[in-house]
Amino acid sequence: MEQTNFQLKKQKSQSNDWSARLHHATRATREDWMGKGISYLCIGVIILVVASMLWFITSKGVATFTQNHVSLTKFLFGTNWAPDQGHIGALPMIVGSFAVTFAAAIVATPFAVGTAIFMTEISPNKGRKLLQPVIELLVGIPSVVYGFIGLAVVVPFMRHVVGGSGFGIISATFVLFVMVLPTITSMTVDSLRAVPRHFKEASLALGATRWQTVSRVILRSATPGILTAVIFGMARAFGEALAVQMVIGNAAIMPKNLISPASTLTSQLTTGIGDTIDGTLPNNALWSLALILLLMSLFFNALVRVIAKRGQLKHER
Amino acid sequence: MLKQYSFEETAVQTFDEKTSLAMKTENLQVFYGANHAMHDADLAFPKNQITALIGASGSGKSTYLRSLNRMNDGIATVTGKIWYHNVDINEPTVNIYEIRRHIGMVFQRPNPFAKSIRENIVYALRANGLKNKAELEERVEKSLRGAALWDEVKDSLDKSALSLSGGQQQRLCIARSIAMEPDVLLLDEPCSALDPISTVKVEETLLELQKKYSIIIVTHNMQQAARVSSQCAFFHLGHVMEYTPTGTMFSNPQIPVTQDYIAGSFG
Amino acid sequence: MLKQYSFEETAVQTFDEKTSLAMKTENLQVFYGANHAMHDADLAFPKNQITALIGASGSGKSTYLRSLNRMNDGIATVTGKIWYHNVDINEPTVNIYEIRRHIGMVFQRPNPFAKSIRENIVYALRANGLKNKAELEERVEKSLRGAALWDEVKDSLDKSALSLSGGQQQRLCIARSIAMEPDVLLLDEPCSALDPISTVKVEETLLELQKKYSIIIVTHNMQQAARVSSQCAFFHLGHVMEYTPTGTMFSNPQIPVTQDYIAGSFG
Amino acid sequence: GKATSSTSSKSSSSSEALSGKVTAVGSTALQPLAAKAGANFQAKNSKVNLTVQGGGSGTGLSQVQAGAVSIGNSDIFAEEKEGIKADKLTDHKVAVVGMAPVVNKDAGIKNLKMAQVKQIFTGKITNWKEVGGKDQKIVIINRAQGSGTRATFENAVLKGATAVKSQEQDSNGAVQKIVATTPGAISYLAFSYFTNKLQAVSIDNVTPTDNNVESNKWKIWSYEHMYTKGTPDKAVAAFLKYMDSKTVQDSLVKDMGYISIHDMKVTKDAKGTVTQN
Amino acid sequence: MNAKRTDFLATVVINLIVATVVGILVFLLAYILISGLPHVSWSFLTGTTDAFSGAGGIGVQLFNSFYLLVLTMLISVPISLGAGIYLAEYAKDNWRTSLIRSAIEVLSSLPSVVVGLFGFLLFVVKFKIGFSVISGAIALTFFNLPLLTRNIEESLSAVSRSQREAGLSLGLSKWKTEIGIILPVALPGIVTGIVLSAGRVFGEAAALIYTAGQSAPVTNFGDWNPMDPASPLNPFRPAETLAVHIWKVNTEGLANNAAQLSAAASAVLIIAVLLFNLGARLLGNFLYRRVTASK
Ligand SMILES: Nc1ncnc2c1ncn2[C@@H]1O[C@H](COP(=O)(O)OP(=O)(O)OP(=O)(O)O)[C@@H](O)[C@H]1O
Ligand SMILES: Nc1ncnc2c1ncn2[C@@H]1O[C@H](COP(=O)(O)OP(=O)(O)OP(=O)(O)O)[C@@H](O)[C@H]1O
Ligand SMILES: [Mg+2]
Ligand SMILES: [Mg+2]
Repeated sequence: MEQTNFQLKKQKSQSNDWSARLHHATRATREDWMGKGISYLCIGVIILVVASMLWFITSKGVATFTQNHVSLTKFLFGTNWAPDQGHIGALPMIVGSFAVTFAAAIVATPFAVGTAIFMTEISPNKGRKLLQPVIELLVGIPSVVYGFIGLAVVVPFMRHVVGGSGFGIISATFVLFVMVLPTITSMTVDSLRAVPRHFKEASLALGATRWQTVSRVILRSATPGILTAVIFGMARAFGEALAVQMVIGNAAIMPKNLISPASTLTSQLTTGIGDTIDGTLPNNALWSLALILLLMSLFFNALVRVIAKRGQLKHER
Repeated sequence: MLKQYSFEETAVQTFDEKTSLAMKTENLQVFYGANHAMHDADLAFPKNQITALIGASGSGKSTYLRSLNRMNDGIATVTGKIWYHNVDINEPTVNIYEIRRHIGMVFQRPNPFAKSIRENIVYALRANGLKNKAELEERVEKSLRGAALWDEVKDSLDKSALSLSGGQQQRLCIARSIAMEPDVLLLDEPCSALDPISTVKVEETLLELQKKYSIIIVTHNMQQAARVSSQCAFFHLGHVMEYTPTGTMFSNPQIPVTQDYIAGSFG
Repeated sequence: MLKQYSFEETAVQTFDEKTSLAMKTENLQVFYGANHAMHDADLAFPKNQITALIGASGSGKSTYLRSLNRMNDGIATVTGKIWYHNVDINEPTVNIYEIRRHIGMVFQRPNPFAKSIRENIVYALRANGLKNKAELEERVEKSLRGAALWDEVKDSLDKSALSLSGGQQQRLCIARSIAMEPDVLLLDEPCSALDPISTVKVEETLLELQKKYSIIIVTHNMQQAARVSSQCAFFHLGHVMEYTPTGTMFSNPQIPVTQDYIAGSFG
Repeated sequence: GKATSSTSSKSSSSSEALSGKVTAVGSTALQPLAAKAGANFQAKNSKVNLTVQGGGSGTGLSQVQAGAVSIGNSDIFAEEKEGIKADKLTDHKVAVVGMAPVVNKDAGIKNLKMAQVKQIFTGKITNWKEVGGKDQKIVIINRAQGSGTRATFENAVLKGATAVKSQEQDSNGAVQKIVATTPGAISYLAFSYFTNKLQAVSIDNVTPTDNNVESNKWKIWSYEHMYTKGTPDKAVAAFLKYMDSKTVQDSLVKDMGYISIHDMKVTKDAKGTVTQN
Repeated sequence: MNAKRTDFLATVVINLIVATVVGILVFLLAYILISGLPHVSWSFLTGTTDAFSGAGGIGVQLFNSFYLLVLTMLISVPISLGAGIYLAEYAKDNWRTSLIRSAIEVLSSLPSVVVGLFGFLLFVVKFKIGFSVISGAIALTFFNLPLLTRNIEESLSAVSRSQREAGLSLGLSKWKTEIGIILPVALPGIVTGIVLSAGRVFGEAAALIYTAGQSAPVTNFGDWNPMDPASPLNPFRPAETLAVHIWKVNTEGLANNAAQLSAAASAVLIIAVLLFNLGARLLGNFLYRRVTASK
């Protein structure tokens, strides 16, 4: 061809053979192989990490049942947690974890949704300039600091108001509420923002008020997103360790009411793991608690997926 | 190469006392912040007719149209007067929700709610206090018939509106608007996202609807304007340049800029 | 109301042996999953001429164009043959990067890189192994001149390309393409996002460029097709209905569907 | 385990050439003492790389058993820990810790009978007025199961009975804070954690003091152990020797609230049997 | 009108909610800063902790926190970059990709204690690395990876398709397009994500207690050879971070001013996180302007 090409020397010699020229591997082809290699490797590392984590925790967690022959029902429904004496009923911790998680989610959701509505519908300007940073800051506060404040403020406050030691489910709920609030809020904001603008316009054009538009159109079509947000918040609450451990009282007994001390899977885990011997029942029992945590996070994940699917279907059908 | 047209040379018709008008704007100006998007629009819209707004992209058609039912509130600054039943509805004291009930709007992209077909229509009615079941059902049928959609959907009113085709969705949006029994219907390029078959159906619907409503339609498609409208306003860079009966506009445009635009040799 | 046109009745010209062709497709079909978006396209493109592809929205113009330089890889399934220099470049063994270097493409929305004007042009050259500074500078000037942009930007080559106007950005994209010294230039509605002045400039550029390149351009604007192209292909619902010299297409369309489309009474 | 009682108390002067790696892991109660002594030791033997880490007695014992570390710090005898083969380890007792019940000051309690303490922790007595205090509910704060402090306390007080289920804290600091602020609270702490914000309780009119521990009049005490496996290498041996030296035992140990192993007039074995020296 | 009244009422309620949320944050910040800042001094920031009581300065912990952060980022950023590019560019929309995505999600929703204990089991115990900076960094990497990967993927995918097509249509390889064209545009978002995750890593304690350890041996700040045992850069030494220190002082502290100590340390931690937040915004904006506007 008449045009002067600037390709690699190798190809220059065959520049009249178009077939060869167009079939030959070039620098770009090689770059692509390399790029593929690098990125596949990286994703491979992540998969390896996840797989080995699942494997380790599962194999340690089931040892309680396979090696120590504790029955699964006893573990899940027993209420006596004294691994040193061979009693490992995990129900108090399971109940404790669920109690604080649900309580925190129930308290936090209205606050989160309200704030999100404010940020997207009522005052988007203030939302972006003032609340966005506020929310991001709340996310950024480390959980030890939440624990520290819980210990210094919430626990004495609860002791004062409701009596008892102040340690307990209600204090943990309060601390967790503040901790999951930003998570739920920022995800709710995302899902509200994702509602197509024309939904809103359609409703407004029909003469609906702002609140009618928000409650019947926007919230409705953002429901899957909000549910996802709440579940993420619950997942965070379920897995939170230090802040809860510092305020819940760590009593491995079935919680009788909201002010009685209780313990969660995570708090029992952090409290006990250092004092047990690898391979013994008390140690294995703790890993079984970790296994429950793992399974729960898998469960939360699956739930999010189901909701996302449902939401999609609703939009497609 | 590109001709500069003078904004002074315009040809905007007015109507005599006898013509009964649906709406009228005086001196309407719209600003997006510092961007002066609409200059001094003085247009009057006769009752029970279709008026088309045409012009190049960005010429301000949507901007103008959205001002008519205050959809620009909070987005743009709108000055001037918008007369509707002898009330200047551009005043802040006016109840915008009432205005929008009387002046309905249909958008460029069909935007049904992610609800059933029935719910799409019933939603706003219920929000406005209509609770009677029988009456609601009646309205659903009437408006769907009005939008020429009834026959196609009467057996599937509980299906999601999102399962309809684009053209059906757009007619549903029209049905949703007319269910509110408005006076005026504003349509912003209602066919631009539709295939030719659906376009024809919507156009037929509009021609039918003008018997009951006054319609103002923005369109990019001059053929469409020619087919449906009685008069036609040509927008250019935020100015209304010509407003004449559609026949006149297409066969005998009054000023150079319109002539060039109609001839397609614009620019 | 809407006419049904037969897909059997087509008028597609072929070229004799003597015409030297830039590219040719045989039996080209494109599927987006189950959606058969392009049926059996057999088109040949003469060298150093501008060919226009016209048709309604969704008729498959972009789909066809993007297949020509394998931009549909991984998006759609393309079957049939695409001849370029007697090589069927639709074969999987072909090095797509080489193809794209020889068959450049400019898109509907200007998409300059978020880099300086100079870098926009130099980047791909450098990635292809051209390191010599002087030569790079030379290419920058040559391609910007070719795209009729040089005079406007020569003093600000280090400014961000994003600070240019839409029309300038589009010409920069053209410059970026021709800097690679391709054989064929594919343009997908290059002016649809541009104002009239910029449109004229781009059209002038194209008329100039056809001396060196073979150009295939998709356009919505029939006036534009009339102004710039030598021959014109009309697409309808995924079929090529008519392919004739532009003069013929606009003054004397061969088949009903084209006649109606050209007359604007389509649908 | 064999209790080796070191005899030489002079730190060897041939330590110039001493080098190697010493890692002591385990008991959080012993960690501060070990860390401080370690720092002093390293100042003299700059070639030795000595690190002291926490993790808990269980971690210390299992790590030293696995050979992962050179010294396993523990609050309890290896024999007491399930899963530890004590005969494979060598015990080096480096200090003694005395513990006592502590109560919130408001309870109005200064002295209890041993039996009363037992009844409180087993849940038989639930109000302070039953033992001569205020009419106030007793709030029990226990240590985490498996903790050395709890093991010592239960060995000495409960003698096999099971403690009632209650709040558990995994650290002295937390216990200290909670007992000081919660009305009616009772727990137990090492002497060094006593503050004037809480009330240490005498048992059977014996006050919790170092002297009473040394003579075993005060029954609740335990050793701090450093366990090694096999023959310790030179650096480890030197460090263990240093821990037993007068420099450490007579000043550091006492300064930090522990009781010197040299001052003990009795010996306790893993089963709790006490013999006079 | 009824609808109008409801509208008004709803607005009032929402405003109250927002006021509460803002109030909570203001209280939190004010509480931490007011109770902590008075005890923060230069000697506190640079001093060493008394191993026995926990009293004294937090110099070593502060250094450890930063060192751990840098190390974590050095490991996790390249991996997540590769993984993010994989997801944004190479992953097809099939079951395998959705499995990979689930795996990443699972990793991100794992409680950090579990991640920490896994690190403890694997690195500290199985690989016999012991409580060390490197064990901590790897554990933090585990819980940082999914967040960063997702952030990078989102930032990359947010770049308009047309930019990719521009690159591809010039004959550039996918990799070159991604690295040379898409990445620079996505950089502001990515950097913001990295800095925000840095804030999280900085404040993480649960995953570190059993990996990086709870002791901060005094190191020799004159020795910067990472191989030397006493060097602060030695990745195999145990390293208590600021967040762990707060946790420990709170639960174990013997110093009679433990409350002040943890308040002061918390204040420092919060300020660091605040700075990260602020830094993220400024840096993100700066890069955004730099990429889009002049030059
Ligand atoms: N929300 C907005 N904020 C700022 N400027 C706007 C906004 N909407 C429109 N504009 C500007 O106002 C001018 C007129 O826009 P408008 O949408 O009214 O044009 P149009 O005639 O409807 O064009 P099209 O045919 O493309 O819909 C344009 O310059 C546009 O950029
Ligand atoms: N990425 C895609 N995935 C699935 N279907 C597609 C995709 N792109 C285009 N299509 C479908 O292929 C058909 C032809 O579309 P194409 O974009 O080629 O039309 P066009 O003639 O370029 O229209 P326009 O003038 O609007 O650009 C349409 O039905 C469209 O919905
Ligand atoms: Mg518009
Ligand atoms: Mg197209």
